[in-house]
Amino acid sequence: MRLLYFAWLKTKMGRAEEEVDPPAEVTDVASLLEWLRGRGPVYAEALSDLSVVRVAVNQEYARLDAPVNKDDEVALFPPVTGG
Amino acid sequence: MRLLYFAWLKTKMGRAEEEVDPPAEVTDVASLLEWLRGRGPVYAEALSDLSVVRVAVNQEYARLDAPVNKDDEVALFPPVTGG
Amino acid sequence: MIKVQKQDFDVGAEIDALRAGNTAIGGIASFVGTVRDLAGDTPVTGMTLEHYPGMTERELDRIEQEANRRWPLEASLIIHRYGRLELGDRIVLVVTASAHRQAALESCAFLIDWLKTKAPFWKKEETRGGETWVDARDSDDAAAARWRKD
Amino acid sequence: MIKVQKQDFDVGAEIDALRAGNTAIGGIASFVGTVRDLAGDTPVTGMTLEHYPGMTERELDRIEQEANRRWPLEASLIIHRYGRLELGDRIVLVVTASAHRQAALESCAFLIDWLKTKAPFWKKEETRGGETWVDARDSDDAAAARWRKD
Repeated sequence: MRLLYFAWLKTKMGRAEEEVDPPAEVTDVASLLEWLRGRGPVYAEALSDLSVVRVAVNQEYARLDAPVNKDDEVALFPPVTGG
Repeated sequence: MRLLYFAWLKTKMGRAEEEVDPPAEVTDVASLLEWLRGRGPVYAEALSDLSVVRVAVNQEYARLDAPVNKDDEVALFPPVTGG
Repeated sequence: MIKVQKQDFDVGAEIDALRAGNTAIGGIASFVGTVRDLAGDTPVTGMTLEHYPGMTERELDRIEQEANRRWPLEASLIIHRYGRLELGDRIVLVVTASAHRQAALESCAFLIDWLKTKAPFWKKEETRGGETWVDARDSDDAAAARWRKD
Repeated sequence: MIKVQKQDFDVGAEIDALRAGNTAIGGIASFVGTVRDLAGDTPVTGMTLEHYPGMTERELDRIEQEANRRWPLEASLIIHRYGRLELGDRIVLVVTASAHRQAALESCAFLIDWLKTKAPFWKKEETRGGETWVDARDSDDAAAARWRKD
């Protein structure tokens, strides 16, 4: 699974992307985020307030119950501020 | 008093402007229009439906009760259609 | 700024001139009206715009001042042409610039709606049947009425 | 049409290209967003726009399609820049063209409001205190919510 980070999430994570291999329990966005937060203090802090984190799965906005699997591109980013 | 006509009022009147010298009873827009309608069939016909005639006195929109006097520029025209 | 002119205008150049050097501007809204090929169901091949020189400028000035009273604008511009126009020709340009986009968007819509029912211009359309003066439309009055304040 | 690009754009040329030869168009509305010198009370000296290549184009496409479903448009265009921008630089252009002005004006406002809460762009502003990622604004959510259909 390919993870992408944008804006301050990229800054906090210290990287723009990474490949991860989540365990079988990770089946949707919610369980993916939970698993990521358990990976260490940097993840836990960056993902501490989910109200300011948006998720896209394969370049489409996704809710917490959206399914994810190992071939997906999952992006985490703050609310958008373009225009 | 200088009268100006625009759009189909100009066409119907057969002229773009004229100088008139109304009698003393003509004191406001309403009495001016009444006097004009009495000047002949062309005026009577052009001014038969006042719902489609707008009046400006000295280049400002004027109501029927607005005063007019002999030095004024009075314009008669249909509702505007620019833009 | 208002301009009443026979000649065409360059939308990009007008916008650039209007905002020149003003970095307080965050949004610029504009509207361009053009001569279209249909009036209702009737094919149109061109038109002539008549206006009332003097009163036109006064009314456009007044309309622009009203927009500046209602919204915090950094700059505004109305250009309206008169004379003979071909299909596709530009007729009118309204530009408004503000720190914030809502002020720019709303005041631009206000200006074109308001102008359509106030500024002394009259369109004469050329159709197969000859030339006809365009009737004022109720929908234009309704659009302008949205902005009325009692 | 949508374009996501680093380079600047020419508003007049883009509008001309969009309406080229289409005499069914009677009104063209546009909005240009520019880099302003203040973020609230904080002086800003420039900014960088980050985006999510691929998803950006998909979202802009979707937004444009939605506008075309809601209004009878003859043409529409969204250009959004990314990368480093100076004060006064153009950021975004939205253009909509229709037979009737209300469709053009409303869809233009819709596109910029909707884009601001959907398209994956993020602004990092340069201030005296350093670079800061801009927070999303409630007023933008409110502006977009006006257009929501249930």
